[in-house]
Amino acid sequence: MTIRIKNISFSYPDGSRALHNLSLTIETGECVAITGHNGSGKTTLVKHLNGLLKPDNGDVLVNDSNTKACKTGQLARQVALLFQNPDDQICKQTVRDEIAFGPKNLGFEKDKINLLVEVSLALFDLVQYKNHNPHDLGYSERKRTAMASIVAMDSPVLIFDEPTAGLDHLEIELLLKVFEKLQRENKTIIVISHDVDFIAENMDRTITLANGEKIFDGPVRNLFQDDSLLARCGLLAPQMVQLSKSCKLPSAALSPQEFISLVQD
Amino acid sequence: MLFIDRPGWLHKLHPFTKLVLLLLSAALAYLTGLSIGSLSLLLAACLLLIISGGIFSVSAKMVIRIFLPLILFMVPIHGLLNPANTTEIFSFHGIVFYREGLFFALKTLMQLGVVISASLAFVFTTHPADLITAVSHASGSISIGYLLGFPLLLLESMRERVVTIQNAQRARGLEIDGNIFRRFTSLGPLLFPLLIGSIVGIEQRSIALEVRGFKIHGPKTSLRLVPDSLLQKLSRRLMLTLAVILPMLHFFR
Amino acid sequence: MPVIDITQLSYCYRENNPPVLQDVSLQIYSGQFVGIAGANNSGKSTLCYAMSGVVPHLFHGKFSGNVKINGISTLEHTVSDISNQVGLVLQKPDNQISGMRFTVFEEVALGLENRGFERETIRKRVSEMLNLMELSSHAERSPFHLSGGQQQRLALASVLAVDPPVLILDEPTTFLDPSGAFHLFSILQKLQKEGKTIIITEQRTDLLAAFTERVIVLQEGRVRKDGSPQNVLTTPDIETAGIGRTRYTKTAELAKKNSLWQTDHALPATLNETIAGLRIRKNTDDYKN
Amino acid sequence: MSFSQRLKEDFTTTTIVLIAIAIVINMTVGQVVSMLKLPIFLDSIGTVLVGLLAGPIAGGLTGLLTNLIWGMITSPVAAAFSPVALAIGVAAGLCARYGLFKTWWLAIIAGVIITFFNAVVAVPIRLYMFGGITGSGADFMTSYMLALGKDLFGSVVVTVFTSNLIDKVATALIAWAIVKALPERTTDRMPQAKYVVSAA
Repeated sequence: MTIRIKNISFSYPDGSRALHNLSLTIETGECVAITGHNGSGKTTLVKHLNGLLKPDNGDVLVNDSNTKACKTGQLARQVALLFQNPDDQICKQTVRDEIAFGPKNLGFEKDKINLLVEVSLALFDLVQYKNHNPHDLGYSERKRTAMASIVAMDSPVLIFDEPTAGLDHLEIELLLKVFEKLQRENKTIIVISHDVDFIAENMDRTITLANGEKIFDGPVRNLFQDDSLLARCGLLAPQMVQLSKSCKLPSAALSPQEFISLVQD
Repeated sequence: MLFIDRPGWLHKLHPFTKLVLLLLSAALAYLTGLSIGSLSLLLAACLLLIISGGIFSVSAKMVIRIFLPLILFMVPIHGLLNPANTTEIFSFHGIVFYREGLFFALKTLMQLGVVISASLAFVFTTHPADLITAVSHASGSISIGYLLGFPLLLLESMRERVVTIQNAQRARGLEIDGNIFRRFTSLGPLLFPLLIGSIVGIEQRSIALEVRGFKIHGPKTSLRLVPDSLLQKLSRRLMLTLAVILPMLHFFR
Repeated sequence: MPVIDITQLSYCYRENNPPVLQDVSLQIYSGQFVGIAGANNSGKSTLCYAMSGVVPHLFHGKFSGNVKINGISTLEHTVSDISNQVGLVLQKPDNQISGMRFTVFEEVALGLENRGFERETIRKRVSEMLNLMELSSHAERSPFHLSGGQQQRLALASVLAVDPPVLILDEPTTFLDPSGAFHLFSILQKLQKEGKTIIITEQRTDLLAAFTERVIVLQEGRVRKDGSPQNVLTTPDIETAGIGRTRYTKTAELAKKNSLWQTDHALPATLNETIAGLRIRKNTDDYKN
Repeated sequence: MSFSQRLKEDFTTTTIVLIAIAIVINMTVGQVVSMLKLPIFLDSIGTVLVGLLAGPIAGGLTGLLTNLIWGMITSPVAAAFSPVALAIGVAAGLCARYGLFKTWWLAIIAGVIITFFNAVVAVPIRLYMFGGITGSGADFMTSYMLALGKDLFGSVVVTVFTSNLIDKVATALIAWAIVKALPERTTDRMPQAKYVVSAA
């Protein structure tokens, strides 16, 4: 499942330019972070990956088929996209039904739906809430429900917009376990996030946007080491990078373990 | 918002003065049995109001938008089908137009013309914030200002939310086209997040209002000034009296 | 006398539900910058509500114990009265905009208008607030056209306009980006220096460690820990309470195992504490050899 | 007691915010309906919801203000029909109070009753202010009835009733479903929700 974006540009109907001449390729099984200012075009970009938006110029190829020729309904089988606010999608009266909504729309068989739902419930530690009204739960449980509903669609590519916002430490650990499982299944994970510490420790590659243009695409470390680049996209350096810099290490560490091995002789 | 920000004497009037003027013109047009001739005078007065208020071009566009469909339906339906029709005026390929129906349509359109142009003179020249301040002052209630202001302010972000919800559900495989039955079943997933989310959010919004002293008692002040004058107050009284007395004179004559 | 004095507070939202707060007693003193940490559903928001009178006045649950603000019991006063003493800022930026005013300037003025201040006083006070929150250039914009970070600072300006001595912020940074969160905290630090008491709930321990002087840990509605950030935020067992320790603490722990840590230094929670305690070469040239 | 005093005493902050939100809902739902190209308006769904959750006065106020605000931001014609919107809110509130929103099939009956209230107020406005014609698709119905030899009053009554029946029944059903789906902590705060929810 390769995603190829070729020279796409996109402007909203009101004339505001959101993406400009952007190209990139994401291969199967990659774990990619998309970073940038608010309004830099991150959300607009990921909406192109599942056909919610079609580029004005250029092409988006998902598994070699052009999104211009596909409906979002079909593309959802390939690319699942989770929006930031769970309350923008919760429409069912139990957590279980909410998670089953996506798989049902994709037309899966009943047994498969049940299996996917049960697995997702367990992954996000929601089994105890499966018959609850999602709106009776707290924000972070609703967020987990929304994430579970995307994972249950079993698509080869999963996109999460700000997955860690509003989660506590234990819930982020839970999310990391889910990411590990998805990686083992060779799924592609794309995360839009401001959480630099999370990105530094858990993502391989980052794509950085500013004013609708790609200003960086490469290993996470290279972005965080570059102060001028960080300033351009309005990011602070992760804790470990700040520590590395303060200790004047020749290259920035991304995790405590790495830091220790760098300072050891 | 229809409000147009430009200097003009109508803009400077107190919102209530313009509202009472609207009330008076509606009473005159509908309740005093004016003839076509007097109605055209009244209409001319409204036109004068709009031109001198500096809102002619915007009003003209709006009037065309409102009246074009009205005329298109009103003239043929009444001209051809009004039950009171008896006197033929002319026929066109065997379709006969009658005097009574056309006359009725003309009169209705003129009456509507008066009310709508007086309304436009109000909405184009009154900033909602001025109306809210005036209403809050007169009623002594901050709630009314909230009820008028909040919808105007929130409308845009709510419309954006509708689009976001639609995107979020389509990303989960929801189809928004197809046959009518299918489209009806898609209504729930699009409406429920919007409606339930908004209603659940009331809790937070009302807490935010309460902790800012929404219900505090005692005298209030206002940063925004809505100028009023004795002349305006007196003319409002006069116009109100006329709006009540003239229809009564007509009915009891 | 403490500014906020809570004794044996217990609360549940509905009669048969499990309690959200259990037997909470704590005192907060004037001028303190206090962080409250804990997992989701540990009772952080409810505690904020209890300290601002929202609980029990706007929720009709089961309330026992006592909350006093400057010696006045919250039970005996309305939320409006308490709002003169305590300003409350909530999690979602746009939910806090009143929706009654068309410009940022008038939005901040609302609380003052509602309390009958003179027009000139209002103008002066609002201008000060907008300066302080770095919102002056947005004074004439619609409050709904601001970014999340700006809206959160607007919410703060609006409650601060009436000059309450205590500010309570309930996870105000959840929907902000890191630079917005940092900005908010640095403004709060400024306010503390001006003498305000500040109480904030926050998931990010690096911010708590860098800015607050006292951290209270809630777990299942009870106070588990209360002390200086360095003491509280470095203990391993806060992780089971749903609080992630900073990367600095974890680095120091690893350094300790590898005897790269000065034994007389306690575990750190901030960058500077870490640098001070590490036993490593701190010069690029050293690494080139 | 003056109207504003009554507002203060009867209406909690929650009710005020509910009304304000419902007005925005009324004004945005049309966007969803037109997205799906459905033959209904649902533009009084917020009004009916307030009727169900907070009673007939709050419901009526929601309808009235919706159309007045519409008048200020789109076209003054909407404001002329504000009494109709008021009637819908009052009718919904009364139906809920008398238990007509307890089940889905009762909600359908409530929808028919709301259509009736709607017609009682809409017909005179349409007839005396607009001469029976409003410049919309429904005018075809009126002209058809006129062509069949009905008088203007009868034609307008039939037009108003038929063009609203499906819409108001759908509105009532959706409003019922929404109230059922609301979490308890929300319905607990709504003064009248018990008339709808308690039947479950």
